[in-house]
Amino acid sequence: MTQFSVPWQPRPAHPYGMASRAVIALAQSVYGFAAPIVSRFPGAILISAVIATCVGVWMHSVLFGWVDTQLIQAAVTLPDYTPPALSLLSPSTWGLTPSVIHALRVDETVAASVAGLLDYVLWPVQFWIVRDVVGLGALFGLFNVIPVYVIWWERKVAGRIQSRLGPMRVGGWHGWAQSPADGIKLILKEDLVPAGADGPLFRLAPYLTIIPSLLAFLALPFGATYVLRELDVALVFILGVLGAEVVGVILAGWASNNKWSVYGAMREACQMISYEIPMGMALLVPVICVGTLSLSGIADVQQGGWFSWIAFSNPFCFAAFVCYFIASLASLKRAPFDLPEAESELVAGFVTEYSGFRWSLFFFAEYAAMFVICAIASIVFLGGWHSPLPASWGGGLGDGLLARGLTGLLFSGPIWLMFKSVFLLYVQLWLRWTLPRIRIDQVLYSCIQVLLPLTMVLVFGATVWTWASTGHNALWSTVEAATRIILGSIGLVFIGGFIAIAGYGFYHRRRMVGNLVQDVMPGS
Amino acid sequence: MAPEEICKLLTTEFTDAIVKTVVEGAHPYVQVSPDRWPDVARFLCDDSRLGMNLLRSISALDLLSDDRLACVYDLMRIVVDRPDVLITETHEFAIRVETDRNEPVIPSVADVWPAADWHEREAYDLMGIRFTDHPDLRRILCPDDWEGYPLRKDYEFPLEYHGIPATTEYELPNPRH
Amino acid sequence: MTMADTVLESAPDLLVDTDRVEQGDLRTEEMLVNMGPQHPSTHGVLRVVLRTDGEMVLEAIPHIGYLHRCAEKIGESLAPYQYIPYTDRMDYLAGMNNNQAFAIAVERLCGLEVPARAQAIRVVFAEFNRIASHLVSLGTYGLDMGAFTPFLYCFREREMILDLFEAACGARLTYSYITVGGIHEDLPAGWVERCLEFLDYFEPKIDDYNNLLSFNHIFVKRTAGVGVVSVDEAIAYGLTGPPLRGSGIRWDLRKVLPYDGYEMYDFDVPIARSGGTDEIPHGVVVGDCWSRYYVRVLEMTQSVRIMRQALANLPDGDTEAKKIKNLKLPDDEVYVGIENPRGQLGFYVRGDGSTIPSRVKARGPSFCNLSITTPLCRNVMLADVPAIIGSIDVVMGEVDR
Amino acid sequence: MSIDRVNQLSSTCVRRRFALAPALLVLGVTLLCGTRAMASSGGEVVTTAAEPGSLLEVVLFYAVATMTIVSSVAVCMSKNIVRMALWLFMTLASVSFLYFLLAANFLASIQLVVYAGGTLVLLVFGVMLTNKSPWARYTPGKLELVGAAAVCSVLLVALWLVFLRAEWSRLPGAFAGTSVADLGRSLLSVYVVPFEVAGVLLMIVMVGAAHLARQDK
Repeated sequence: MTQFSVPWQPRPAHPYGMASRAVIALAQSVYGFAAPIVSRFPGAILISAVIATCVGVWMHSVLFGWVDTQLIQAAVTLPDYTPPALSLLSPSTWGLTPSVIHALRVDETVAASVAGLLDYVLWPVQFWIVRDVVGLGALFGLFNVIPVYVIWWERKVAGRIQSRLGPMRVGGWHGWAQSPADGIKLILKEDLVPAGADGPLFRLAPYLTIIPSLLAFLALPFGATYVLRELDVALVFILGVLGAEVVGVILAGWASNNKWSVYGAMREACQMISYEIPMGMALLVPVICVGTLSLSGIADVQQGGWFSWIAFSNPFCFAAFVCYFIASLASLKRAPFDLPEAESELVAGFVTEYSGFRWSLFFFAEYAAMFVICAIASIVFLGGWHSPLPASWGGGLGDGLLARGLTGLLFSGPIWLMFKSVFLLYVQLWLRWTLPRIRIDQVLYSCIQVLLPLTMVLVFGATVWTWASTGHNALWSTVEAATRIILGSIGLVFIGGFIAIAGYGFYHRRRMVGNLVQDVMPGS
Repeated sequence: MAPEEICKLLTTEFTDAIVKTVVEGAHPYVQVSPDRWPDVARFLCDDSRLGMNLLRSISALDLLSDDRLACVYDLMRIVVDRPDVLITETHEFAIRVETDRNEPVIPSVADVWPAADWHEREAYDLMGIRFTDHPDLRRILCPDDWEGYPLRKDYEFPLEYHGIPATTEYELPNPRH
Repeated sequence: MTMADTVLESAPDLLVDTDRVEQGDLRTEEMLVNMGPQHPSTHGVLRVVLRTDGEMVLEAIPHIGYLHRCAEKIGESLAPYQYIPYTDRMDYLAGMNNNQAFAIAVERLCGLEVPARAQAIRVVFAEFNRIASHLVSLGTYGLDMGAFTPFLYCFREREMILDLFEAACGARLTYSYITVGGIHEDLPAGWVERCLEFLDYFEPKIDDYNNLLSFNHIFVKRTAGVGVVSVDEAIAYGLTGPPLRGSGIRWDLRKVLPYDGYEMYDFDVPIARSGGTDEIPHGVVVGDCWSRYYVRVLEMTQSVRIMRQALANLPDGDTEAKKIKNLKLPDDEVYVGIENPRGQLGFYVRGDGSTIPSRVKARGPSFCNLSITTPLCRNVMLADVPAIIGSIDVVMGEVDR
Repeated sequence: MSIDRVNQLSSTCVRRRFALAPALLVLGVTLLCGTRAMASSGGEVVTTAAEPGSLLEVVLFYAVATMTIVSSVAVCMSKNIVRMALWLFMTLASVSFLYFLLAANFLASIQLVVYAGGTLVLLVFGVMLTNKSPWARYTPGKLELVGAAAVCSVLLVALWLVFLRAEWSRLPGAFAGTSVADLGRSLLSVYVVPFEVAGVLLMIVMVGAAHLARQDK
């Protein structure tokens, strides 16, 4: 009777080279001196880091603005100025040389105390490629930070909804380092491709899902000047790109040679066909009301404060906002529509065979797309980067540095867009942890037989409404004002209700129900 | 109905099929000969006075001393005349069917009570009683290629299964675990 | 070798000679899917082979036996009081009820008298374990439907119950507290007050579950009208407990054949009602998944009622019958069924004069309840299979024994 | 786990992930240059658009063109159905990229929405739900090869003739890019008849598809 033979031979230990040794040494030393500092007051570090990035982004836009206004406009007046041409190879066409910048600056109000160093710093700022590299770097950073912290936040919100704490241990204050730690753990996991799977397709699928959500960030405006590429068809571009994400999911399901993944892929295909049209039609309604497809154009219409927002401009846009939100849940495979990766039926749907870094790529794509969808919703329906206070109130502040900072915070700036999209994200998190999952035929029924006709009616209604309001007769403008007031107050009631419930919950929060026995039971 | 009346009713109906009736003790039962057992079962289930429509369990016994295998069918009556009323009275009864130990065959009653399907498969799997015209007689608990019937008294434990060593004590004549 | 062949080859018993399935796999696009022993929604090691055509499941064949520990063979070599811990591990969610069933069977076989205090405490613990077991089944059924939160709420309450069990008998899952002839130890001081305090805390929580899950529109849409079991089909397949009451039969062994003094307590037996009447949502049919689920929710309130009556007038006196150790089993046999949270748990014990029984057979309620999945899971959607199996609330420990 | 196990793991992950860095870099650069080529809104001349004929635009054009040709050839050559669907997606996506290079942003986005998203999913549906086993291999018979070669050569010759006879001229000045508003107005004013005819045609196709789908159920 033989002891059962071990078919698996352990792989030979891999002789790690110079590079990996250096990386390990670096990591250990960083951990050595950083750990005591971070573990003492992690919360303060985290919050100051967030504030620092916000101020950094703002200062970067101020610098670029200053260079544009002060240097380049002034330089155009100089006779021998040649605009920085695109071909980087010939130095002669490199635009303003440092000496020219110095000359311009000397007679400017900027103190001449800083010698030539500033000229060399300012010189590259005038080229478009430098700006795009900085912009792309910022987008890559945002694209990485958002999923990491939305995942952590979702686990905290889920904990709170389920009367538990959520991650509390990693990194100290409320487990803020939980997702980065998970990320590192996932990178270290074994790079597994199942036998019989279609190797190249299996490896390609995660990238086909993550690139579209990255592309969507290109045309997404975060503020009046904070946009990498100002497209006049930004809305259609983002919808098209997010639509392309489905191909990656279907390939992932198909290539992993697992029946459950195939089911996941088929469900994703059905769901995609059913939600794509209602979502597009729902976004068409505000476009009809405003008249342009460019997101900046749509946002500029909504500067007049809370009641000027499109969601409250007419009943059709209000209903379109709700329809869009529901259809976007289906597009993100979340909450009641999370059939493609249904844990209880399909084990894990199309990601069953994925593990480690590839698996985390899928979830990067999902959470990034979630943020893009919420950002579009807040730009198109909820006034984008304009605050509830009408912009006209902030007119008198002038345009000094402090004044621009104040208007950015109070009246219109990227902070407001982040507030709104993060709030919509918060709503999506509630839905996931309270609602059960619906069946695939109910998804098709709700999207095709309910949402589609509804959005068609809304589009028709919006056309009639805009046609009527072009006549600008007195009666109609009073009707419009009335609807804005009514719908705006409905919105206020919702927000007030939310704050009241949150306050009530906070006021009545009870100590976490402890262990009954240990409290009183003698001798136990 | 009390167990005595049930015994009396069964003996009058199937005088030849009844081998033995035991009324005193904790478990009154009637022993039926295997070949007449399907008719008795049909009668027990459909007769209005008895109406034993719930087959609770089939326990397979190994009577090693007198070289026989037996199945004990425990039956119960759920009468649902008025749907919403709480049912408080019922009667329960047991039937025993014995067969020879070397080639044990008992006719299946899966068509009378569908609940018997899995119980009979378990009796076949653990005790080796073959049930004739059973819809799908396969092993239910043990793996399909398992030899021997574990619940028999004279069952000796396999020392390995597909190369996996069993952990019972080897040298003991009758290993207790 | 393509994937389809590997699957077909891995389920040889299905395909080789039984003609029943022969016509099944002639059509190429049908798939054989193993909702295998390891699957998030099969509540333990149950393998269901699904013959599917796209999303529609044509046939579901459950394969059991992965948790078979031959408990009945071991029963033939242990004295009754030694066998009690094995009964805990059969239905590991309702340990107390299993112990009670085996203890009553042996007591009826030997004609032992159990003191009144022991019977009352047995009733308290049996009902307490019923609540804990129903909490698990509600939570996991929410998980099968995709709602994660009810699971956490149910387990928060269950933790408190397990704390009280721990205070009484030291264990949280396999108690072996109820033994032949009575119970192991008397209750610790202060336990009864603590238990009453828990009951007052627990009562309003049931409405939370109802608001969160039972009357949730999506949950009702997913379960109402799915897997409908008619009255005579339920009795024919031997369904007992919540699945039987879910089909509208007001039948409870605690009322029909009372044991351990259940006749002294007044409680009613909730059954399924069709949609529209008072709080039952529309679309609900008697005998569907939703009513099986809702019967368990109603039973929890009844259990609280029984416990309150039992704790109110606990008789005092000792809690153990005499001369248990070398109990001689008479040369007779007995079959006793009691009301386990999942249905009728029956023990057939046959003694032959010595102290060790010659045959112990456990009739697990989930064993018979599971046999209804094949007729139920014909031509249903893939997402309904976990709904049906979850509503029957199967525990593989007592199916495989 | 022991420290050298950590080192070994991190080294494998460093080595494996190293391959990812160039991929991301290439992606970044293409994104950057691609967006570079997208002209911004409105008709006025955009200072930062890529001047036609500049080195960057030429490099990008050739890259995308080869990608289109390679993937379209691969669509015909690949044996596995799913690979074929992926190559089709690559073709459609690179055609949309070409439109971006031509600063026709609206057309590019519509191409992405309609083709890359919609049609491909329908194709994948058709591929998966037909009762051919998805792992089937397509091996064209001898006769098919001959027929295909004949047809292809005829088409190639015709294309070559057209290519020779056409005289290529460059648009004067930097191309301003059309705004969506002009497209909309022209669609509903000058080209309203073809627009309506296309609508009706699509309706007929939809009804036909629904009828066919219902038939075999």
